[in-house]
Amino acid sequence: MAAEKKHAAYICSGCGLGERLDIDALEGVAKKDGKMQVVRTHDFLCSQGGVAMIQNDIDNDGVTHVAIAACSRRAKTEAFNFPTTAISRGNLREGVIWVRPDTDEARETTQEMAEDYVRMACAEVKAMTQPAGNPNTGTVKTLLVVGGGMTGMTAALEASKAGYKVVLVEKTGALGGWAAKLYKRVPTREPFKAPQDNGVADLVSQIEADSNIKVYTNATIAKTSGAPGRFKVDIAVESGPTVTEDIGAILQATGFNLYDVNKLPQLGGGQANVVDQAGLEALARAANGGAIKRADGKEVKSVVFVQCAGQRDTSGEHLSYCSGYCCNTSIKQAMYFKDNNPDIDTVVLFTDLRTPGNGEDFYRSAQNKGVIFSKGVVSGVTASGGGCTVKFHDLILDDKNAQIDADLVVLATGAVPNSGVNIDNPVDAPAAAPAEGEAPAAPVVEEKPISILNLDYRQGPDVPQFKYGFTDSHFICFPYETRRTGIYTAGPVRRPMDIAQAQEDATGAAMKAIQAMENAGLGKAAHPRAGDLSFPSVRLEGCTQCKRCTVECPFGAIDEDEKRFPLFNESRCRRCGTCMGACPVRVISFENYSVNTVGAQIKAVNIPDEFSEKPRILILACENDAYPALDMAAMNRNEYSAWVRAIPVRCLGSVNTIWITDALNSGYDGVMLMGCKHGEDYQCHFVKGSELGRYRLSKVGDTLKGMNLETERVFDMEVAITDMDTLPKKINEYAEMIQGFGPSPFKGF
Amino acid sequence: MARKEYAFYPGCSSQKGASASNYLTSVESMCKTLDIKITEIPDWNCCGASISYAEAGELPRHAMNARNFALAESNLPGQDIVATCAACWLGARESKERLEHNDRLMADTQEALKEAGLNIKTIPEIKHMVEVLIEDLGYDELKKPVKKPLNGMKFAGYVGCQTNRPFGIHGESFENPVYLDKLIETVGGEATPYDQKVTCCGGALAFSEPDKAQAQIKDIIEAAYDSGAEMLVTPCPLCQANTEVYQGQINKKYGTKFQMPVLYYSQLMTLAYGGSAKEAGLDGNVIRARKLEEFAGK
Amino acid sequence: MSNMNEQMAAKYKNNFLKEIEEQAEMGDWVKMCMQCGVCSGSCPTNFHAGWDHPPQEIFMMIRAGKREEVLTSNSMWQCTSCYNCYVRCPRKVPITHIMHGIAEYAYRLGLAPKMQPSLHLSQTFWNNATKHGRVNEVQLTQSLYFKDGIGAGIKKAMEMKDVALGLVKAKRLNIMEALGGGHKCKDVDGIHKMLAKAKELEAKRKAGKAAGA
Amino acid sequence: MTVATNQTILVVGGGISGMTAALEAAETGKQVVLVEKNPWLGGRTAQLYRYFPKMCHPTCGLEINLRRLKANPRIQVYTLAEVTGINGVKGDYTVTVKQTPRYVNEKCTACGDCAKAVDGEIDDAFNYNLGKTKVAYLPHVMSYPQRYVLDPSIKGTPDADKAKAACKVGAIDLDMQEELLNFKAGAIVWATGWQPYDAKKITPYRYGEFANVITNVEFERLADPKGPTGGKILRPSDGKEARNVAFIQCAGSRDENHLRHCSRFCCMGSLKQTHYVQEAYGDAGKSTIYYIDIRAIDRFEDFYQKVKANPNVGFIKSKVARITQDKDQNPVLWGVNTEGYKRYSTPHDLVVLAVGMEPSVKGVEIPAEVMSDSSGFVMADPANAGIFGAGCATNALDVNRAVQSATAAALRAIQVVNKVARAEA
Repeated sequence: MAAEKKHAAYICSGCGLGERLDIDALEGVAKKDGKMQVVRTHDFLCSQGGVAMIQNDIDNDGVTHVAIAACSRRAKTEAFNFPTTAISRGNLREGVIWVRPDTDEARETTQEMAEDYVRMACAEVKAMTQPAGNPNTGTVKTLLVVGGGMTGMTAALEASKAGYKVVLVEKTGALGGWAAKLYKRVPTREPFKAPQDNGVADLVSQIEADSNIKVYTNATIAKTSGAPGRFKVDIAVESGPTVTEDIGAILQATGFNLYDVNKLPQLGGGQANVVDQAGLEALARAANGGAIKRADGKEVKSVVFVQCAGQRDTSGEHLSYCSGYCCNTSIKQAMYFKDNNPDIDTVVLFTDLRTPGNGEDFYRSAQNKGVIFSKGVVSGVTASGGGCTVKFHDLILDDKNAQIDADLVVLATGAVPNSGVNIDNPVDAPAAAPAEGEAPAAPVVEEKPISILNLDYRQGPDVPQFKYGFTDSHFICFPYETRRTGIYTAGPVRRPMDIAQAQEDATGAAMKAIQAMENAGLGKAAHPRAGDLSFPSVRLEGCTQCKRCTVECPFGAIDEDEKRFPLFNESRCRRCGTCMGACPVRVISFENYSVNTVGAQIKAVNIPDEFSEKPRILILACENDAYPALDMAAMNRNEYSAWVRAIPVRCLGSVNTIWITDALNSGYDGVMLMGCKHGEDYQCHFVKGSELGRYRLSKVGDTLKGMNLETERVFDMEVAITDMDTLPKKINEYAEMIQGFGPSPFKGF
Repeated sequence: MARKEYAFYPGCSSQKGASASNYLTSVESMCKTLDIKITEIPDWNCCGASISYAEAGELPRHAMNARNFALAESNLPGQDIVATCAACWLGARESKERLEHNDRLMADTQEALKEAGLNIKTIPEIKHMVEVLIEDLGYDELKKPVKKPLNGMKFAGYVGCQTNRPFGIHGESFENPVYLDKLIETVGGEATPYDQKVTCCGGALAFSEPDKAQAQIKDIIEAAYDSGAEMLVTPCPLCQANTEVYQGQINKKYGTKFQMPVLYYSQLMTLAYGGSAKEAGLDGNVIRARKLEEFAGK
Repeated sequence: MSNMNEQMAAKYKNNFLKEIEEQAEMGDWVKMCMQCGVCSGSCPTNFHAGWDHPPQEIFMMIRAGKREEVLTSNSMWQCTSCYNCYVRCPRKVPITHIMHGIAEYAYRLGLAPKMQPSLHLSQTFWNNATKHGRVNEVQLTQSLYFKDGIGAGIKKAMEMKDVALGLVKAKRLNIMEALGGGHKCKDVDGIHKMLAKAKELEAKRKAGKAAGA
Repeated sequence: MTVATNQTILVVGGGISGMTAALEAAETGKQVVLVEKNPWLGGRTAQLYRYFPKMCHPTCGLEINLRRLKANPRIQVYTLAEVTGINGVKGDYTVTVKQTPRYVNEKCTACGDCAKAVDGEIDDAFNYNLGKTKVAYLPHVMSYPQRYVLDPSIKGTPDADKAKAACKVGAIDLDMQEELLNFKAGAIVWATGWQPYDAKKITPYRYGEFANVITNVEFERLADPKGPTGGKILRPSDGKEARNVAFIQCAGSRDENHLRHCSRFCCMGSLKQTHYVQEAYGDAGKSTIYYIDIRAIDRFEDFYQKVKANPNVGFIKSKVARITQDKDQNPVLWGVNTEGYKRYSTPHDLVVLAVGMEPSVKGVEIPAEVMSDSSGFVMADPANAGIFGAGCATNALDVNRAVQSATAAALRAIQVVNKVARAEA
């Protein structure tokens, strides 16, 4: 980066800009108001010639800051790519001529719009510096995997295969987790006809042979501090000293426990001849291919499997979700009996049989082996004559009093994630379940959930949970989106899943963890602003220790130091700017995105006097959905009011109220805030950003009242990326309303 | 030496003097024109049809078909078996499939055949006459001999069940087979589209459950009339009989005025090839096809 | 007959599914049904009159061990052999044959409904066809009309008179057949021996399976 | 342009799985070549109106992925390109790619003047041919590369000259020829996705004969404001509002006459689409789902329960036997509700077939190196462990699971090229 700044503006006259706008006037504006040292125009700026012209000024003329007044920042990104130079984009095409009619009466206002966007681009770039990257990075490339089950072992091996060191921590005495309890597992390859080896022994031996992988058994995480690339993790080893490991990223694979069968007395939970799926696996392992015997030693001649036991429950008493794997598991377990002796009666009672993908072949194979499937709702399981009687409503034969006698009943009780403390709502945290080693049917001791990672983060010791204690991402396109940078969860703790999916998931999560380590080392941001080198800096001398930033950061990136000042962990930061928006004293900023870069644009807009009847409306639009929607409205040539001036923001959460009060004070007639949906089905790519932003801005009403302005002048709008047709209408309606209010009394002050 | 030779299995209803004798008549004329030689399998026996399932059981039914296979194989070596009756064709084909895929069944069958002094080496191919026409000859060959195209006449091609399901003709769709329409068009007629083309005529239930069968037959004839057809065309003696002979009773029961002649494809072809009403077996139609009789007279 | 029913019931204890698998033609396919119901919806008689139990329900009843209800049911006898169910079944279950098979087994056990018309037709047809090796259509028709006794027979014959006359006019009904003339196979004797053997072997095979049960 | 070396990862297919695999690898510092046969990226997800269970818009995620792509110099994208051959071994493949001409070069600014100038129209593939588009067109509003496309049929027509004349930046080049490109790659991710099962093959449902029997993917376009009806749910035969819609599950799936496997996404897909009917017509909109089993797996169960609670949505456990058409062209569904033998023959305004998922590679010539199972899904081949399947090319998956699969595939590819790197180091 050149020592001294040199600002240049480049104005394009292509794509009809030249025909629609007075380019010379724009040039004048850039020079006079924008105070650019260099101003050039080009009739096809994104062409090789245009780009070469800019590159030449950078290389030979010492230009450090470039304002490009042409098309949207979303267009021609390959052409306008100058890595070492600070760039701003004045959106004259999608922002002006494509949303304005090509008429004589519109010409003046359209030109004004364009001139303002040139002023704004100049003002913004002058307030920017090109990010140099985060100096405070850690370069540790060791992956911590918590949990030694199928998911954890797979993650460890996959990471090792890519050349990374792994520390694997398992709380029990042996690796294997749930899968190790299985006699066999559901098949994973064609012909999907018979159960196959559970595969644990193979993975364990691979891990033992792998010099990249260090295993701690009978061990738990006592403390996790630091950030991606520089975690310090204390590992408490049973009957041994606590060890501290340097860790780059963390993968939590702490699995699940079966829903407590004892909570289902009406289905026979607790009866001697009623087991859950783990119980049946234990019996099958004991039989090892021979006749399966009950606990009392009696050979099982008839068995009934009850699906969805305590699952898909609408009463609110049990699990409301489906655990996904249980149908295939019951099919597999029924085969244990049929493969040993085809004459054993095996009945599966289900309401919807769920065997997706090739599971259908497995289902078919079970039918072929004589397993009987019956659609029915079980009303009760009672002990009778040395066995059980299962009463159910046969939905096909519409027989409410159907019943079957069986030596053994297996309840498919489903999975409860082992995800630690619910930091958002500790009271409804899932009950801690028995340790892996314990007998599966053993009653669960209700106790306060135990933290798994013991993060020393300001915002709590474990990763935030999504639903029902699962730590899944809320994003369909981004299943590995996480609210704790560099910490990923995989397997049944993230979402109910079977072993095959868990192994796939483990590999995916390992990918993300490796990526997080690599990028942390380079000071680059993680998703969704992947590669962003900017990072928040704080002027501590101005800080009032109000703690808003540390509380609001959606990613728990900010702790407090011993002097109670905010302590930023840049490599945990996702660059959303929520802290910047939250800061009442405006001491937090990014090099290329700050209170000033936006504030300067707001101030740069030329505010006509109250007699000119030309209102000015500020739009602060989320760059993820709202700004693209405005762009696409323009591509469809959906026109909207000439009064608006739009500024993209990283997230509604980054909007500092000072921008709004400044705008109103400087004579804007209204402010539209366009952000993503929040609430249960939030769309905000920074999870809580839009929600926090909105909460903050809801307070602006009082300020407006204080200024004697209609509260409607500030309009908070939820915008989806598909609103390209409705958005312009809404803008125009709003503009009309503002005109109705008459000009802001603050003009000209 | 004819261009094609087949071991012919007429089946009980299509033999001389039987309920579908006119089918046989027309088939013979048609084959003569097309230079196809069909030689009746000596001393052939009943195929058992579908309906015999209850009394016959499984093996006896296969034995009956097997006997025909053995007779064909020994007396007409190397010739495919061709049947004109859909039920006979289906019954025989099913037996062939089961025997070829079930050694135990085959062994038992051979043992039974021994009682009749017969045995099977390889079971010949079993074809329906329609397969011979469109698969072995092809529509173009069938068009060549057409002297008097049935211009301007509208027929509803009634495929029914057993030439269509489960085996099908020429791999055609079960829901909308078109071979019959194509045959109609080949001889210059117009095939009218209607949605009861593959509806079941009730089959044997025409005897045992006449009400149910006649309800289905009514749907078929009605749809044929709605489509503008003047006549129905079928490839199956039982379909032909059911859709033809009960029209009177249906009229009584439902107050309809059905009077639709039901022809065999072979009758149309014989006429188009210039055959006489007699050669086409038109005298065998209970509901006389006057229009065709006049046409044949010209 | 009925004691054969008891024997079988006893041999197979409560395992009706296994009994059907071993004793009814194609019975071993019953277990493959996934209760989608496409067969029931495809059956032509279903929509005109309805059944006591459509095929997929029959299969479920078999699995539920409803032996008496299934074997005495009128349903299987409604099959027209149209094969719609068979070609549409997503599990390729040969439903048509299973229906026939269950009906045949019910008849074998003496549980089929008394004077079930399709059963009677089946008996009459087969006996007629095998007597001389080929069907004697006139005698077949006669015996069908007179199944309910002379009076009913005459009545029915009157109803059908037009049909019959039409056929006679069209030379499609050969009066000679009534007098025992008409179509015959030469080796009727061989055919009878063959069928006797076939019946014997089939009985042996099925008994063998039952013994194994 | 960076030159591909054998440390490069080739990703075949630019749908959400391919884009994900490419981005995850590139954001971990790897060189990636991304090859897509359409003129645009995004694949079938871009053609969906909403996602289950959030009812959010796929284009939202597409925008983020495109921004990641634009910001990442390590990825080279080739559209209108198909892999025709793979030679070599794990760690050192040479891949041949057929590049078909777009007739529009990189100068294009997507101003749209060419489309304004031409008159000719072609079927709009992006809308599953439900509508028409100009012969010079931008496939959809988020097309990337953001460049217009000329349909080959324009060549030699007056439209060709009109388009050329209308373009002020000289972006139109009708002399472009098909090219064969060669790339070196160390590992290959095969993410060629899926295609809807051909509904014509399910003959009892008369798709293609009855205008008002359509498929689930087509219904997405009907519901989408950017679709052929502007988001109105109108039936094809007469443009009448389709207020009474039937959804037939397992149309082709779970069926040995068609697809043996369960396609997994279709139950949730139809449950989602009942929301479209509700959205369009409120309580006047009725949906009926004909199903064998409702497979709303894991936490999606909530979604099912919500739809079930909607009095405007009915559920019938039945595989529909056949469809006929009444005088008003209403499709009539025939079958039996198997829960207690209830017969039905019910007319609906519109029938949506929830057709299953078939791998795109099925029936298409794919390089022998890519192993697939009997259903045509790509399998990991231990013998040739440098080629990895991703997303729906490997299994019937919903979007969420496809992305997981693609992320995993990226690591498997990285394992190979890292070994190469270490070997060279």
